[in-house]
Amino acid sequence: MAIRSRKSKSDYGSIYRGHEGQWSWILHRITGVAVILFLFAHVVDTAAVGWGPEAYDRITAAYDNPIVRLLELGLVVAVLYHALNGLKITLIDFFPRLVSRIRPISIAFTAVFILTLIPTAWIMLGQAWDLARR
Amino acid sequence: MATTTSPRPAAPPDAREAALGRGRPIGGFELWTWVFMRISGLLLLVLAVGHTLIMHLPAGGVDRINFGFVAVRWQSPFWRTWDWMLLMLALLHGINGLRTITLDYVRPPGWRFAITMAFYVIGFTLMVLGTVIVVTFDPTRWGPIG
Amino acid sequence: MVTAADVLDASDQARPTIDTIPLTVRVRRFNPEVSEDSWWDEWTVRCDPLERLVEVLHQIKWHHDGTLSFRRSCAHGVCGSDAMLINGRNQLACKVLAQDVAPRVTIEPIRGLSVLKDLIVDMEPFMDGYRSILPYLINDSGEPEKERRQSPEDRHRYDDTTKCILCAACTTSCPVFWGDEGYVGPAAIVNAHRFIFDSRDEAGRERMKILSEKTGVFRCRTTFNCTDACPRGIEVTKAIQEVKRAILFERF
Amino acid sequence: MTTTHTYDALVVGGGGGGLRAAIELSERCRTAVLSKLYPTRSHTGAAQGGVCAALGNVEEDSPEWHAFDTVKGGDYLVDQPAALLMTEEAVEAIYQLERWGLPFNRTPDGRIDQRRFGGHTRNHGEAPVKRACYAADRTGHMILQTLYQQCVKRDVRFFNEFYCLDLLRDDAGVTVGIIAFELATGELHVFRAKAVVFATGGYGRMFRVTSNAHALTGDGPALVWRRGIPLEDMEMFQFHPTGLARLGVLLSEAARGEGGIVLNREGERFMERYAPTIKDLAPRDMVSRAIYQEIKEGRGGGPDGDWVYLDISHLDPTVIEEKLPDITEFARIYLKVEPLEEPVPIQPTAHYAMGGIPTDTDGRVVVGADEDVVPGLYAVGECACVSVHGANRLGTNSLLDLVVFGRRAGDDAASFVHDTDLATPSEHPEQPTLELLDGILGRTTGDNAGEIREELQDNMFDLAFVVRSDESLAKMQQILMSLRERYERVAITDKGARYNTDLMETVELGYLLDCADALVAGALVRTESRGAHFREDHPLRDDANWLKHTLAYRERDGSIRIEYKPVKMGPYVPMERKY
Ligand SMILES: Cc1cc2nc3c(=O)[nH]c(=O)nc-3n(C[C@H](O)[C@H](O)[C@H](O)COP(=O)(O)OP(=O)(O)OC[C@H]3O[C@@H](n4cnc5c(N)ncnc54)[C@H](O)[C@@H]3O)c2cc1C
Ligand code: HEM
Ligand code: SF4
Ligand code: F3S
Ligand code: FES
Repeated sequence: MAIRSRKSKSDYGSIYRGHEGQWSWILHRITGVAVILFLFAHVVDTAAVGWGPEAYDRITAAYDNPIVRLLELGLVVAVLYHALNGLKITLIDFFPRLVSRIRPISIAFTAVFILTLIPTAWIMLGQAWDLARR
Repeated sequence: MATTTSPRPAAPPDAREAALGRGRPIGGFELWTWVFMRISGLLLLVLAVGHTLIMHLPAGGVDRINFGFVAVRWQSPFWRTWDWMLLMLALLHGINGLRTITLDYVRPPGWRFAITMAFYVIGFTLMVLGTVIVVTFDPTRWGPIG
Repeated sequence: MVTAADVLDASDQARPTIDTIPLTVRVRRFNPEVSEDSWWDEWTVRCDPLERLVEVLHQIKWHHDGTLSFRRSCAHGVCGSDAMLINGRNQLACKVLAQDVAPRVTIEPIRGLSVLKDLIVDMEPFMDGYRSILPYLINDSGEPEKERRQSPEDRHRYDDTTKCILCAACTTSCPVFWGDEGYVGPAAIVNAHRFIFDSRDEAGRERMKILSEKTGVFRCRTTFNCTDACPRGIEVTKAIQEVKRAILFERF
Repeated sequence: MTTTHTYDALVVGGGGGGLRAAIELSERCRTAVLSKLYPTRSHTGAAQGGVCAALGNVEEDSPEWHAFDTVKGGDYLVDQPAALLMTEEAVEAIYQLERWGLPFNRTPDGRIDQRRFGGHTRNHGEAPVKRACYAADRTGHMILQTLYQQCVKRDVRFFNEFYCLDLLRDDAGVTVGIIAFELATGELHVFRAKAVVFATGGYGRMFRVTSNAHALTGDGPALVWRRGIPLEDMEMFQFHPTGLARLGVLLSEAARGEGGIVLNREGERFMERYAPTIKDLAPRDMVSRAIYQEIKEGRGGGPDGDWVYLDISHLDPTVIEEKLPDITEFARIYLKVEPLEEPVPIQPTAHYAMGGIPTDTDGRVVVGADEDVVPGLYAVGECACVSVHGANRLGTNSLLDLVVFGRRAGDDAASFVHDTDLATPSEHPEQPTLELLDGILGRTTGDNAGEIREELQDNMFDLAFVVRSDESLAKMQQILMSLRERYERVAITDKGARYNTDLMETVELGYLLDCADALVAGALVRTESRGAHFREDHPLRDDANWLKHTLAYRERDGSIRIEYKPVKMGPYVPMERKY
């Protein structure tokens, strides 16, 4: 009967050249994981309020660092991207006629994402810059 | 050398059809989690995006945030409810996301089960922890607010 | 008298040489009888710009290296034998022309199925997925004497998904399938769609149950790779979405 | 090591013919289907136009009119009782396919839609009739898929990518099984069975330009020929006029049915000269010959002056996109020609084998003029010759042939199996096959199979194609002899066991050479022109001498002996085939 062999080692060596859908899914997945991992930490640090002002303020002091501020920017961008892409997927799921128009829709959502990204990044980078100067 | 294999007799189609399909639910868990991901996603669109923007963008950004800030904010039942819903939905949504990813990349059934369970436990713990804090938080224990 | 042979002989001599172009073909080889690991081979051949890639592979096989193995049959995109990963995308080698990829093309086996030799993969997991969704008309309400009636509109409802040639280009382009070959994959869903939306079929609910499993349609993450890969131009993702919705509304 | 399997019945070939027989058989006995391709990849899936039956859904029609058209289309070399039977059973066969789920196009009131096709007429040639049932331009695909689906439903046992390499018969000539080569492992398998049904398809790959798949190498006919069974009417090979230039990819007759016309380099609609009444819709053999004539007289286009053009640019673009989507796609992809705007270069292409393994109307293989039945051996589909296509097959009649005679063969074989005991093969039945394979594998240096194949295809295309002559055929016979000599010395590079496609292609080349031998031998003796077989040195039909089938036998010394068998006549008296 059919012989099965293991996949040869280098099977997944190169990247599949998918289109928008593949890349937006990869980003969706990465941002989703990033956000949930942050959430794990965030629940714990917020829980510190239960132990009083000292405990809480000591833990949140970790945010007073320009590098952490950059990571924070990353978080906001991730939430934004994930949310917008999630909305796109949900729209496609409930309005099947949109499926045939995936390309323009993807482009439109990317445009919206970039448009919201610019002011957000501007403001948050400014904050990080202020902090760094202090 | 010759070995002989005897052919398997064809199962009657009806019996096979009965064995497949029937008795299983239509939709079921996978459908409901799928629907949940979308509905919670829409809610999170408001809750989570709103939360991050409110917390990070206004002048001062997270600099403003300290114990006092939280104490003032959580005086309002509105924000307590907001944060609690955000907590629950984001955890359920995120944990289910991790479950899907586990299904995709972890194939040995034992590992699959173990990892998924680990996520459930973490999620459940954090839900309990968060809920306890949000419900019982009483800043006056540490002096007057402000 | 001038004979058939003369005429064609004469035209043979008059035949101008068609301008050929060089094409470098890089193929990921694998043969467990030779080595546990895969390796790359590269040939440069001259070919007609309009030559199909499958014929370029034949040229290599017949004149340079007989051990190069791949599946093919019809050579014009209707049998589904020669889905390959060509320059990073799943395509049928018989639907890609030399001029579209010259001067250099990279060919690998399709992903997510075990490679058995060179470009030949084990199709059985793929066929298992296909067989699992009851890919045949089920109608227990008795047979009419002549045909079952179906309006042109009802016939049109599932037209797109009848085109499938089971080439596996879609399923092996799906990132979910690469991770978990337990996922039935887009091709199986396309074939389920073909029956679920056929007004003559009565087992749509059974198929929807099967597709509600953990291995079923809700594993699809709408990445659209399948739609891009389908050589028959089937709107695969759309069909998948329709099945999801059918299951959803069956529930409400 | 060889593995032995035992079944009641075996089907060799997973195309339309094989699957139809398997459905019938699997309900009544233990059945296995062997196929060198995954069944859904068989060339039945390439058929576009339609499958005909006198349903009368759109216009008045009758099976008897259909039989007349079949006989006339076949230039009276058709066995008339077989044609009457096929057209009679056609109606139920089509309904059966529909009930199994085949998605036919529909009339507004929901019945199977029908359309016109070349050569199909009402009331014995009065006017064209809508007889072809169709599913867009993918009828063959739908038939193949539907039959395969029914096999999945019945849980039919498939051995995919198994090559049948030998037919086993005992001393009394009774069928005892076959030998198969498992491509995945290189192992030989002995399949014992009481009945074997061959459905291995055609052998168009012996020509350079063909609409046939690479896998169509005449395995079935060649391997039974090597076991003493004759091949019937092998000279009758249909050349379809509209293949894409140089490639041979088929542009369905539907293109002309919808109003497409054929032009020469000067832009002249030359069919007006050859068939004044029906012009471009003349039968395939006539259009092919007209094209050949135009090319010969220097009115062909292209760099070699060896093609003409199919023009559909004057048709309504919506009609084209709706009714001929695949065809326009082929032109766009493969020739980079836009059919909506410019004419498409075309050329006659080797298309369909009317000849093959002689059978009766129950699919039983019959030998000699007296039609002695070979017990337990059946053939259906393109590899068989019933003969319902005679000297020229009508469009849409082949798919019909598959389902009608596939069912009949399956039915007869199932009954046969119940009344018969399993015979025993000889001690080491795989021995001859082992020798064949070891011979090829054993040589380290020798001739290159690829070159032999190319020479075969080029020469058959030049010398035994649309127009033949004593001279061209004799020359071809010489060439075949030298090719065979070289084939005996052929050496291959792949010596492995796993997926040795090099080895299998070389074996297939041997089968092609056999079929070419038989074809040329038949064409050489038949000193007349009939249907697809056109001899420029004998341009007329000769009913006095040639209203008979040829039977080619392979002698032990390798030479070919030709015998004859009368055509079974019926109600239709031969008359001139004028259109
Ligand atoms: C392009 C094209 C268009 C056509 N259009 C029409 C049309 O519109 N209407 C019509 O009526 N007819 C049409 N025909 C003709 C018709 O499609 C074929 O004659 C018919 O499909 C042949 O079916 P089959 O079952 O005999 O063989 P195939 O479908 O060719 O199948 C052969 C099978 O045999 C197997 N096989 C071969 N050798 C071996 C071996 N050694 N061991 C094991 N298995 C083997 C193969 O794997 C395959 O499964 C068309 C043909 C072509 C090429
Ligand atoms: C802000 C609004 C959000 C929206 C609209 C949203 C939407 C979605 C949707 C629709 C999916 C399903 C994707 C699919 O099935 O293909 C999804 C997956 C996921 N989401 Fe969210 N989500 C949001 C917020 C979050 C948050 C806050 C988290 C983290 C806690 C998160 C984590 C994840 C994860 C991990 C996945 C799985 C990714 C995958 O399977 O590829 N999401 N999201
Ligand atoms: S849906 Fe398209 S890509 Fe997928 S198997 Fe069918 S034909 Fe191939
Ligand atoms: S590529 Fe896969 S994820 Fe869905 S849209 Fe296609 S099945
Ligand atoms: S060879 Fe048939 S699809 Fe490419």
